[in-house]
Amino acid sequence: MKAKIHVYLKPGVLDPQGAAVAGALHNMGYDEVTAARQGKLIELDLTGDDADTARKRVDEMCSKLLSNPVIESYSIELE
Amino acid sequence: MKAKIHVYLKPGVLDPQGAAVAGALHNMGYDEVTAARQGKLIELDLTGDDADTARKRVDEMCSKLLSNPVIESYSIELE
Amino acid sequence: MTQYAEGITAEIVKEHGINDEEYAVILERLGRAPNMVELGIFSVMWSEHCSYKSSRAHLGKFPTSGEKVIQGPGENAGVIDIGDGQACIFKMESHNHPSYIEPYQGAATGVGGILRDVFTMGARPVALMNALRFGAPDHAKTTHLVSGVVAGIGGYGNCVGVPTVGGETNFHAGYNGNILVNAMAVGLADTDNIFYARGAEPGQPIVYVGSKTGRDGIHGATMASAEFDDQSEEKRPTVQVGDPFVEKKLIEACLELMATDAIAAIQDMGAAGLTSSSVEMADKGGIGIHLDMDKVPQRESHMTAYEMMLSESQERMLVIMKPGREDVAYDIFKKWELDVAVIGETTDSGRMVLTHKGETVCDIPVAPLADDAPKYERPYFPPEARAQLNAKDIAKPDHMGDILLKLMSSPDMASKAWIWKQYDRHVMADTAASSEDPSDAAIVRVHGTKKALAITTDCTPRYCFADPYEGGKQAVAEAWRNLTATGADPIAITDCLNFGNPEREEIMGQFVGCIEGMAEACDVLSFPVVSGNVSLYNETNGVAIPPTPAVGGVGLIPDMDQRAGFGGMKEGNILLVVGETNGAMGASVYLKEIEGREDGGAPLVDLKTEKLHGDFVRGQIRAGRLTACHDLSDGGLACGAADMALASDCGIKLAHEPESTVPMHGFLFGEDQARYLLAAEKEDAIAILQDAKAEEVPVQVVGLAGGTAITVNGAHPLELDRLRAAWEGWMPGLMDKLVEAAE
Amino acid sequence: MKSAVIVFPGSNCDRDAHDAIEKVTGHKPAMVWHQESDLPEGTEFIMVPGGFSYGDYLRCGAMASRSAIMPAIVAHAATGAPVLGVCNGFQILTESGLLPGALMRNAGLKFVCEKAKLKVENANTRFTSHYEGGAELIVPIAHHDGNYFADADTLDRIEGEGQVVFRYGNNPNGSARDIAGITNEQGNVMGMMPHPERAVDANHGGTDGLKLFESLLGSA
Ligand SMILES: Nc1ncnc2c1ncn2[C@@H]1O[C@H](COP(=O)(O)OP(=O)(O)O)[C@@H](O)[C@H]1O
Ligand SMILES: [Mg+2]
Repeated sequence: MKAKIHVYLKPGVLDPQGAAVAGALHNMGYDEVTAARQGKLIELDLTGDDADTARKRVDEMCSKLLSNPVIESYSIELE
Repeated sequence: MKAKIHVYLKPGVLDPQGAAVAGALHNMGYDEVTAARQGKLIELDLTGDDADTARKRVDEMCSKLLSNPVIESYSIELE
Repeated sequence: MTQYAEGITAEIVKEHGINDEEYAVILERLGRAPNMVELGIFSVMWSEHCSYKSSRAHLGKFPTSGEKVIQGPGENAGVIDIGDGQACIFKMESHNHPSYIEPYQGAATGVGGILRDVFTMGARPVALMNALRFGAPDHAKTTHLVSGVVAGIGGYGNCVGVPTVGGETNFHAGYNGNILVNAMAVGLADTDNIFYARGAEPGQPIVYVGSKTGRDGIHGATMASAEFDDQSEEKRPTVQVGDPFVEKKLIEACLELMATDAIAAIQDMGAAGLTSSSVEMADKGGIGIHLDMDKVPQRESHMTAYEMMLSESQERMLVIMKPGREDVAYDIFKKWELDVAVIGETTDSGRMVLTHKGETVCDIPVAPLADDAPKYERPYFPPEARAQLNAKDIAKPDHMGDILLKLMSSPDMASKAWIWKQYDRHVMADTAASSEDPSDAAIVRVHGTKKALAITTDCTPRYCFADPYEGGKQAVAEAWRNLTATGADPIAITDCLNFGNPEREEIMGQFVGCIEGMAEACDVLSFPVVSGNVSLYNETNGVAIPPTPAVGGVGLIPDMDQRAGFGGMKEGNILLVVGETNGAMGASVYLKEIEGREDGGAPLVDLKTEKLHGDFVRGQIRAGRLTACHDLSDGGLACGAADMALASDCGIKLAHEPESTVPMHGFLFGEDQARYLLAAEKEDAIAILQDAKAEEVPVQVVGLAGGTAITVNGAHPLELDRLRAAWEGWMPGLMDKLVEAAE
Repeated sequence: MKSAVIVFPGSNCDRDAHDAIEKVTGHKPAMVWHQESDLPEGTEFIMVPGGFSYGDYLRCGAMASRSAIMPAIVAHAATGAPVLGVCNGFQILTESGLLPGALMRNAGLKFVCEKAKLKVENANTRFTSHYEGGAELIVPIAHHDGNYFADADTLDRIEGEGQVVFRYGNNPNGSARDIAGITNEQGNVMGMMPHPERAVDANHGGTDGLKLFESLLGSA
């Protein structure tokens, strides 16, 4: 099984990387970009085939390691 | 409109981040994880509502700025 | 004899960079046609990068031995004796092509590679330097390349925790299509615990440690030796990615292993990875080698023996252990969470035998791979001599302050703080002077002692282009001078010889000229070459880079309390110039920036004078007579004075004698060699002048410290605030134009 | 005072921390490997040094804060004993929840190494008692992720409680309210981005970090 985890900054947390991306795109003439945010995508390959267990375990990995609750949220997709 | 861009390392390119994440998860007892990869997720807010134009422009942004064609690939999703 | 083995064609042989004569030698040596794996192995071992086939004939001209030399060229790095049972181990290397293709990873892996050369020998790396050459500031690619290279050097060095303490940066259109990224690493070891690639005997286990092998950089070695053309973009996937975290663990684990007595020989996997590391150890030990490719730690599935042997995956080492001691390595490398595997053993066959999936995939004698590698005496002709150019031949400008401002904010002279602020310069807590400090060389304390290493990198490509022989001499002399100006005893150099295509006679002429000039300087200054690297084929579409023999010099400061910098000048100090000023203007910064010309001969370097003046200055430093000391080079006296004024936050009143035969602009901006600018209290200045007279060293009073501006004969003022803003502002101004996303 | 320096595989200021502590106390601190689960008997002061504990992959300090030794450090802090995290150590302490807030990528996005101007905001902590309140110091910084973030309520609270110990004179990384170093509520755990251990010797170009160790450890 594969888990795709999307980790992104919580609303209200300053995102220096996103701001730099937006700024750079503007400088290049892409004026249609009104905002940019940058997050992480973590893909895990997992053994086992019980989706419920996998989701529970991956959720745990996210809260214990893969995201920092002070600044980040996450979402999980299983494939 | 929103564009979600996923930038990931080309297959075969060393992914030190992914390897370190897999190692840490193992140390924490998550033995079901056989591999981890880490990529970037960039979200853009866009004005305009022509999806074709948007896709073409975002594709251009990806190849010119948002990804490094030497080692990375990308995919685009429009919402 | 069949000409080609199954599946191999003339085309494939050619793609491996092996020409007809070379292929004929292989056929003769093997007594049969090589298979694909064997061809690949010959290809990398006989590439310019590994075999030095164009350069070996001339590298022998360097003096390489001396009282303090423990190991000269031929091992992973050079080793010098710094007393008290301690040794300094150092080397410089290029990563030019990879950095042009992928600046971040190219530069980062360059740093990783040079660090491995140094800790392979048992040294703890203590300092990094970088010598960078970029294209014209306004060239389309320049800012992108600067940004990526600097981030890559910092990204790697900062993470492994070795301070990047200094370097040099030039911009010139001659590097538009071929930037130069030369990195130098310096380490410390005990003289009785140095490790070599030689020393293996038959019957010893071969242990692979570090990262897994992937398909990275296959053909990297041949790529580094091939000329660039418009199709180079296609070679992109061969660039490797570095992992400084693994390197850090590898350093610690190797040093831990080296503290045991379990190692017979050790070699890092650099260019041509497993191939060159195993062949070199086999060759130096005069033995054979058997590797079981199934045991090689692999990152990807279905790797072929060819791929594994040619892979340039980073952060890997090969260790030949004493029999029965494998466990020692396993314990240490497991603790550091690194891969470790016994992948073969040494034999007495003198052959390199590889097995994979039950088959023998390679069986060739070791000797021809290493010793019998082709060696070329390439034809060359020296470039036409250029006439000297003196300030007298050049129109005198109106306002010297304006000229000085322009020079100090020109690309080569402006502050490089934008670069070095991205480097951790203080980690390890032994840095006493780095890029930010007013010191002609970086100074790194020998941990726990009052001794310090002085380290510099130098080369003036303008001079080498004008006159390879004088330019080569000058590069070595300037390195020697920079070390001297801190109070250090210069000991030895490493070098990185960056040139164009050696198959062109004029390029080969530059190469030979530079080497002969360097060799003479090394000889007269007792400053031998202990390690180095050659990078040829630095050309794009037939246009070669300016000849750039970068020199990395190392010296020793016996007592940290007896050293000098150029930031201590005080109001009322007398300024003195050691050495004669004649107004040499050929190939000078003044000529380029003010007159827009790059002609004229390089300034002449008289090595005996160089030595006399340097020894004099060092004596004055040790006598504690100087408040500031700076060697004079690019931009002459005025630019040296400007450096001193900015660093000391004190103005300088320069005095040019109107009846002098040297015109004012020659006095201020001439680049005559063997000169130093000293600042001293009045009584000390008198003593210096007396000593100078006794020792027949020309020393001239040129001005007085004071005020908030630099003036000449009370006129031509340049306020320090204005100067500082321009000097500091140039590079941020350039880089702010860059549009780039975050990593 | 018995001290311990925690060593992660990518720590690179561990030796510097060791030497600074030894210089001030005259005693060598124990070097404790991250895979240990106990601290040496009698440990009083713990220093979590700078570096790139796990390559700083994922998030700086994230993986280190989940390592085997961490529960022992948390338990030790709970007894009120002093714990100091410098640079990566600060990141590890915020990641482990011992200190509030988070350290994000520098606002300028680049790694910054410079001799930073600092102001002592609170000289009434066990880490700063030898300084004068409001003293200006020069202490080197070297980091890529030193941009201190916390939500407005947290910031107000830590300001109000005197938990902000050091502020930058010239904000190098975008930190909220110029914050360079903070303590926990109890005042026994401190994190700071600048490296006091790189300013304890005249050859470092300054000794402004010395008093921090002296406050904490007393002179030898
Ligand atoms: N690429 C670089 N990396 C680190 N430091 C650099 C680099 N380029 C220049 N510097 C630093 O900037 C200062 C001035 O350099 P340079 O003009 O070459 O000195 P000089 O000509 O006096 O030898 C030196 O301290 C040098 O170490
Ligand atoms: Mg110089």
